[in-house]
Amino acid sequence: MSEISITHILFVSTALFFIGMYGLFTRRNMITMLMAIELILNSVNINFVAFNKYLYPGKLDGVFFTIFIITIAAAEAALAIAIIINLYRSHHSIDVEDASELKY
Amino acid sequence: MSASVIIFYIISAFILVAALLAVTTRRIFRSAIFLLFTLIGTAALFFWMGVEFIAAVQVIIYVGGIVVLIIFSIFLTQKSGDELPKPLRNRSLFSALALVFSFAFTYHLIYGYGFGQTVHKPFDVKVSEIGLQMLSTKEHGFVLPFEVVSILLLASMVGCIIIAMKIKPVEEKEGK
Amino acid sequence: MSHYSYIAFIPLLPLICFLILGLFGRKYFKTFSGTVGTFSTLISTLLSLYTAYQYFFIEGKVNGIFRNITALKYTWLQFSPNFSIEMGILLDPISVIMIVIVSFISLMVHIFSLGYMKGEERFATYYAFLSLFTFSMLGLVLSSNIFQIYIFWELVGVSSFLLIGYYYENPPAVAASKKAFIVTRFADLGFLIGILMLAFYSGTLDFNTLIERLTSTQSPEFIQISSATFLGVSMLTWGLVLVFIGGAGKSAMFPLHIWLPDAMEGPTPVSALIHAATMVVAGVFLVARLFPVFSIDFTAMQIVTWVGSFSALFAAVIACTQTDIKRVLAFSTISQIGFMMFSLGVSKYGGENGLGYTGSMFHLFTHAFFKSLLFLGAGAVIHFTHSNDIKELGGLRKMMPVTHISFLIACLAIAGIPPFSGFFSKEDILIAAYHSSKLIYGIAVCTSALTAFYMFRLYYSIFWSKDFHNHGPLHGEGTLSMKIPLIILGICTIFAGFVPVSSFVTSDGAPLESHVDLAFSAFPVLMAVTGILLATYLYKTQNNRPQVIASSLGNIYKTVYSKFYVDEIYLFITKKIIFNSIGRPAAWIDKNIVDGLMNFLATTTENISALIKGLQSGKVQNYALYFFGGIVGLAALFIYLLK
Amino acid sequence: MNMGIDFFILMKQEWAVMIVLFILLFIKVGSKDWTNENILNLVNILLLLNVIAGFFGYKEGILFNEMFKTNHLIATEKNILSLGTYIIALQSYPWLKNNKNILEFYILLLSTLLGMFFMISAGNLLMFYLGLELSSIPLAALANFDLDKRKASEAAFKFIISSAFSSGLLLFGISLVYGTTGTLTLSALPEHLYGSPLQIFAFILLISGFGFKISAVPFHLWTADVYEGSPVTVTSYFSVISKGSVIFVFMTVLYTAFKSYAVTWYNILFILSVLTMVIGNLFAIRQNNIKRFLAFSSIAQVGFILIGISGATQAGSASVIYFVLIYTFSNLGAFGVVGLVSAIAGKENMEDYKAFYKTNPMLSWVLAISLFSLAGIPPTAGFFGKFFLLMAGAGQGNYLLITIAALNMVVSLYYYLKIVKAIFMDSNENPVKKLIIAPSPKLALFICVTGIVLTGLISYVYNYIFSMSIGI
Amino acid sequence: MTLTLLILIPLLTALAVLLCKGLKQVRTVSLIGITAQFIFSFILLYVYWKGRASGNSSQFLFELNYTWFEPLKIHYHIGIDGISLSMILLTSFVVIAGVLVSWTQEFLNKEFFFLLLFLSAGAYGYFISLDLFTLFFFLELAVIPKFMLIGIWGSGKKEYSAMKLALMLMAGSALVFVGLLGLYFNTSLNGEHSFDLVEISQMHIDAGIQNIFFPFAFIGFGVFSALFPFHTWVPDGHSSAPTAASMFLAGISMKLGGYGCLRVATYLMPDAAHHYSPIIILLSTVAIIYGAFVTMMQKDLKYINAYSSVSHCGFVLLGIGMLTQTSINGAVLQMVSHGLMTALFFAAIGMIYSRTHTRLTKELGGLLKVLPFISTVFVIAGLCSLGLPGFSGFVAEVTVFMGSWENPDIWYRLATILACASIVVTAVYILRAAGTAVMGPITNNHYQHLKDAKWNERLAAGILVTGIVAIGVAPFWLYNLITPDTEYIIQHLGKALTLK
Repeated sequence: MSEISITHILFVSTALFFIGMYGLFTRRNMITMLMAIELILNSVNINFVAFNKYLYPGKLDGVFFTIFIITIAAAEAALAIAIIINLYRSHHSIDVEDASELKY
Repeated sequence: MSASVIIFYIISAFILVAALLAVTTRRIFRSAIFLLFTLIGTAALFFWMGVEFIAAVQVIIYVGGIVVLIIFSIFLTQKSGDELPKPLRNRSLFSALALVFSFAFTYHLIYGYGFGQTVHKPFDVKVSEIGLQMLSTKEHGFVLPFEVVSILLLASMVGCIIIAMKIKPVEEKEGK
Repeated sequence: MSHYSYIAFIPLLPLICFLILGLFGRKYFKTFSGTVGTFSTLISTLLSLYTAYQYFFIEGKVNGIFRNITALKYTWLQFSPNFSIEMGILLDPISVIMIVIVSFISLMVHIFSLGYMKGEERFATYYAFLSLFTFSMLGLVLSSNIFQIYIFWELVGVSSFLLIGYYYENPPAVAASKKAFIVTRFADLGFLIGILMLAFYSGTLDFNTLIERLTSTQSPEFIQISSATFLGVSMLTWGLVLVFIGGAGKSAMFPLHIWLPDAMEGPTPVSALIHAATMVVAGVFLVARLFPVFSIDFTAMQIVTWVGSFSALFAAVIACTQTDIKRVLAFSTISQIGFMMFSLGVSKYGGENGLGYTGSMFHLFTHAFFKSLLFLGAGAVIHFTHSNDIKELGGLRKMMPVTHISFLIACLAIAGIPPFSGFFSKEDILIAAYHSSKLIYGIAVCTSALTAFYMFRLYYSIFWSKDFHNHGPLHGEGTLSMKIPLIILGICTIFAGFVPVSSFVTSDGAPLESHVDLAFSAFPVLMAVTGILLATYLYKTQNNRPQVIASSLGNIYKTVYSKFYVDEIYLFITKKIIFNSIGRPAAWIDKNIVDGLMNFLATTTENISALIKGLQSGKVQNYALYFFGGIVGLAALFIYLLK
Repeated sequence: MNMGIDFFILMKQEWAVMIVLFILLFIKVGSKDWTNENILNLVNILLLLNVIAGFFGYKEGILFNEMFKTNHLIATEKNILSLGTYIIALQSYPWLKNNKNILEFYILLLSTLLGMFFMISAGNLLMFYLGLELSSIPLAALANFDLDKRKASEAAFKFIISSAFSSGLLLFGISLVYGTTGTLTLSALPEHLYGSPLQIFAFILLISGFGFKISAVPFHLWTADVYEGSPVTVTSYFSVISKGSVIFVFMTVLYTAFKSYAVTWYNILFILSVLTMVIGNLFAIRQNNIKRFLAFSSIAQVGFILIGISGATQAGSASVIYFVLIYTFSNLGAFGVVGLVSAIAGKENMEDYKAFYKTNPMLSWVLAISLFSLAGIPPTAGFFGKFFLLMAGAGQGNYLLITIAALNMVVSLYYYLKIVKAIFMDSNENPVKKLIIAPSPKLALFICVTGIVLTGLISYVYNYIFSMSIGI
Repeated sequence: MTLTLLILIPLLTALAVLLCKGLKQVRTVSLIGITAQFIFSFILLYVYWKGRASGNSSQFLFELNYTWFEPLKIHYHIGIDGISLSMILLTSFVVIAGVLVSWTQEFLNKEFFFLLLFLSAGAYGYFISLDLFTLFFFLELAVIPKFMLIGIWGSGKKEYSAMKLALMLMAGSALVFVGLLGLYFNTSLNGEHSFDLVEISQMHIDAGIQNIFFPFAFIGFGVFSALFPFHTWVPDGHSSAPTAASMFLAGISMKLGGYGCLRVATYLMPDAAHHYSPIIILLSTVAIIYGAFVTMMQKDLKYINAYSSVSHCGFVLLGIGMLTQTSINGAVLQMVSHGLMTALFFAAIGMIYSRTHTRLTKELGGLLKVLPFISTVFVIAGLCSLGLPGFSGFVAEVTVFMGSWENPDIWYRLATILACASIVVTAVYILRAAGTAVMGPITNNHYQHLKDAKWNERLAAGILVTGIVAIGVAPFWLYNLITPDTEYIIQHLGKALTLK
């Protein structure tokens, strides 16, 4: 199954990365922004695993990195959601446009 | 053109389409579902690459944890089913352009770098192997990161408890 | 030279007196301070007389030539090994004769002021200033160093400023003092630059060396200075002319004369001392001091001559129309100094040709006596009548006999009637003029005729003409202290002419036997007498002839009466040009452009910061965009542009 | 490798922090309930011990196959951080006195501190990343600590989103580095970096990650909002400790792992520093909320620090560490006063500081001195710090940069003086009342002022730091 | 002879002031301290003379060289020569007068005296330091206290002026800073850079380098001594400052600039000094003339003196720019003389203002009658400023003229003549000010019962006048004090020429 050159996989991951980026830039709902971030992290995971498998199979650096990223993503998401919910309490909206009192 | 190749392309197409829908659809619930698909797709990709453990972790934590969490929070904050606010046109236009450009740019760089030569060394990631390395202090040992992450989890748990004290579900989720 | 050190006390005594009176006078001495001042001046007068005796009759003459003796010399500022400002005392005929004049007149004025200034609030201050002036003037005439003379030059300037402004509470006095100081200061600028030129080409500031180097036509310095030119004129000429400008300023030569008439705002004795006898002749003295150098530069001499003669005539004409006693006297002073100037100008160096020089010094000598006498007389009159307008005055001869007689003597002297002192001095001048140029001679004679006329016009309108209707109480003619100086000066005025000045003071120091050539002197005297007679005809008794003539002259009279509008021209230059066209724009530029620039920088910074505040829009997605943009920008820059 | 005693010695500072952390946890879960005062005092004592502990038994070494490395310099950096944390803890007294979540607050704070320690000691990109996250995720919770404040939650959200975003980019960069070099160990990187475009791109992504944490323009935009929204204590923690730690790492990473890219990153730093100084100053000029103002001023400060880093010599790194120390004192001095005013009088705008001197002379002087130190006015330490930073930068011979920096110092002086003016010269009908200050904030301010005055004049401090720091 | 005392005495006094209670203690303590300083500076003069007399011909006496920041080759290196000694004397005169003048400074007295003393400590430190870092340290040290003094105790638009002053001076020192760094990194004594003034003076720095960094240093210092067109802080600052501060500002801190221009810019970068001298002369001549004319149009006494300071400091820069020994001597003399004179002037203005509460010439008048002493002081200051013989101003200006004239180039001489011309304008504005403010009839009846100067004011004025006259009547002692040291500078410049 190694006819697939790694660059193809990288294409997927990069595309995923930028799709996530797009979501982050355009989505006005905070939770969806969070989802976008998850996409970004996923793309990075793909990168790590791919590099590890195809280029440096010797050590499991990439794989472990992926594991840790996933864990941290979970923690981050949890905290983010906590914050969002708290913000929802005060703002009664999770539209990011409404959370722009601090400026200039 | 072996089967795996086709599978690969199918998976990746699935991933990308699902991702695109996830960030564009106007119904938040759907976008959550599409996110779910994307994550599953990624898991599938991991399977395809033969790192079953990662795939498993992906499924357990992302699908079982994060997406559920997200859906809960959607329940909490959204009257379900109503449309999401329209993204600001200028910004989406601009960022779309910027991102397409920079995607081209990045991929051009990656392509230009030429990761041609793939090493045909057997790549076996047995779960036991991972478990051992995870807790070994020796060569290839990852005990220190493991500890650090545990503290991180602890801290973020505490943080969630503080912030979202009144909302039991979030707290429970983080509990495990 | 140590046995000369007593000379130092001649200027120093007044200085000490000034310090004492200035610091403690108001508190501790009060009226007594007059005595202190007078006493110190008396001593320095005696000292200077002794010096004169020593110099002229014992030490001064070496094989028939009066030499320059540098009595004392202290280095004051050592710019470079052979270039330094020294404080020294230079004895030569003119300086010696000057110290005598200065200290003597000053003594007279001190005495006179005892009465005149009695009861003044700032009596002590007055005497302090007088002493300061005396000190500076003596220092000036004794200077051995061209820079030292500049220093004292400034000091006399300021003391005259202080004394003119003595009545600081009445604005005209303040204005006059300012005017005097600024005009002379302007002239001194020329002096200073002149000094710089002469000094740097001759490589010294010391008079003797300087003169010696610049007169010996083959000395390198001389060749250098006369070869170097600026605007086609040799540096020597530049230097001398500039120095002369300084002199002209002090001596109120046209066109720098405007300050002197106004200076009459000061107390009358002060005018007698400063603006008649001593300070105003400093210019003449300066030219005389540098005479050897002047005499070899034709252009400079011409300028001296013409400025002098023109001022003489010009002032005399104006004097005929003025009605303020002191102003008349002021203009006559100008014209007399004009005499001295041009007689220097027409003079040559050495021998018979040096007669002009001698005459000038002689006239300076005699003029000191009769002019101060006139002023003191006028002072007495003003003190007596509280008025100095000849229209109000008249018929005072009975009421103040002493003043009357002395005034008459002085008038005769200044008119040049033999045997009064003025006659002799003017005689020499006229001869010198005659030998040099007929035109100058003509001017001179006319001037002396005019002098006779306006002096007697003054005399008659004060002491004859109508009777004086006194308003307010009249205390007698004045205290003894006021009379004595009048008498002494009167006597001097009569006999000063017989002093054989020409055998002491000559351009080259070699004595010159004086001679009175009756045939020559007949004509000028005749002119003078006609002047007197005309005055008698017009003014002896009250009549309307003057008005008739005045009205027949019409505008000419008006022009002359308003001093040819010179003051107005000056006013125009200062107000319109200097203030409005230079000062105001400069101030504007400073406020709006230079300072504006600084403020502009500040405001622009603030504006920019207000402009870019949109960056911090508060929308987290924009932040992310900028963030990403930054990365892309850097990447593009460093991957493609900066290979 | 012998995981014996030195396993404890080398990680002594981490152990110390962890011990404190667990003590607090036990108190939390323990049944006995403590009064706030006791807890606060206990915490302060513990932190003091932690600081002191840091100064004993330096040892150089590597653990966990280069995942953890330490040496004298790193230990010193950690000491600076824990000292700063201690001061902040002292200062937070009046704010936390009536708060019911003190323990949680400190648990979060200390876990971030721990994260920074690991980050500083990281010999490996994985550890670095973990440390970074550990030091930033709990901070989001801290930023939100005033739960009922709208601004606080907004700030927290902005922070967590942007930090997630930036760490996403950072990770992408790291993955590319990994992909192109095949190693995550910093010390192994140089021989694999041969300047291919992709590597440079990855490198720039990494720099952006750093830039985000030290809030260098254009990666700074979150800073002001988060600083303004968060509680003062947290703000000061943000601006001093978390920023300082990343600066240390940034410098070491540039000097060691990426030394082969010296030219590239010099130019990048040049651009970034100019942008940072100028933008920071321009924004600081027009601020009214004093926390926000301090945020921008601290951004401008980063610009100067970047110049110091760009010096790339021993003197350069020494000056940077030295400056961070001074900056800790100065900024904490300023924040200390601001925090007191906002905690006791509840005022955070510049107008409120008008005629502050009438009522609180001592506090005014402390604030003024701190501001002068930030502005780099002698004889405060700030002067020496700035001077040495720019001096280090000038070593590269780029006097354009130095001139710009020098002129920026003038601009910055302007807004610092604006506050001084408000305090001393302006009049105000209702100025801040006389504040009654608890001993521990007093102590904190005292430490700051002493630090500001002595750190500069006593050359020992600089020489000491110089002796152990290393250039490129 | 430890020079550090010069810094320590005022510093300790300042700290002692902080411990005092109430105006009485504060002022007594500070007066004691400052008097000690005053006496000390004279002892210093005496010892210096003794040292020179005993044939000690080293460039600087009482040197102390203590390594401060070893790795950066920064030393605490101090020592004095004639120039710095004269500056020190000037400072001690002005400061003691300042303390006396602000004797009744009730409002926030402690802070006031503290800042004043602190400021003076900075000035002393500046004048004795031979290490560029230390020099710069003290240069900037002096800025903020001025800001505070003006902003807190000032009058008029004080905040604006204070801010302007602080910013412009800081901008100046920023330029200086760049210049110094440039010097530092281009000196190499066997591979090591140096901040040491003496060491640098012995190295040869490439002319190109000098031409780059000279403008930074010179303009930077120039801002301090009102180099046109960077003088605009002077009028505002001086006029808003409280009396003592204005005295200090005009009397000393403007001299910091002149001293720096001479000591650092000109002495250490001789080639560049030659290269830029025409520009310097141009600017300073403009400053002299233009300053004088602007002064002529001012209505406010303090503004008059401030602008006249611009004009007078022009002479300092002119003297430096002319690069002849006499002119440089003149510049130093002018610094000292202007310091004393302007301090006296401000003192007098302050005394008048404190009584009449106005500084507008047209509102004043006839003060000579009610305030004879103060008015006399005022007039003396005026006469000194218009260069009357017997006062220091004359000596200084004349020396500058002489020195400038030594420069044979026609344009230089033209500049000299223009500079000379300014003395007339000076006379005009001084006499106008004196004439309207002091002389004339009393304009305002409230002035009838004003009290004349008190003992402290008399003492202050007395001290300053003594200084002025001591230089004016017998300049040679000061002149001979500084000549040997300007000699060094001249040799340096000469070497630069020969190397060309």
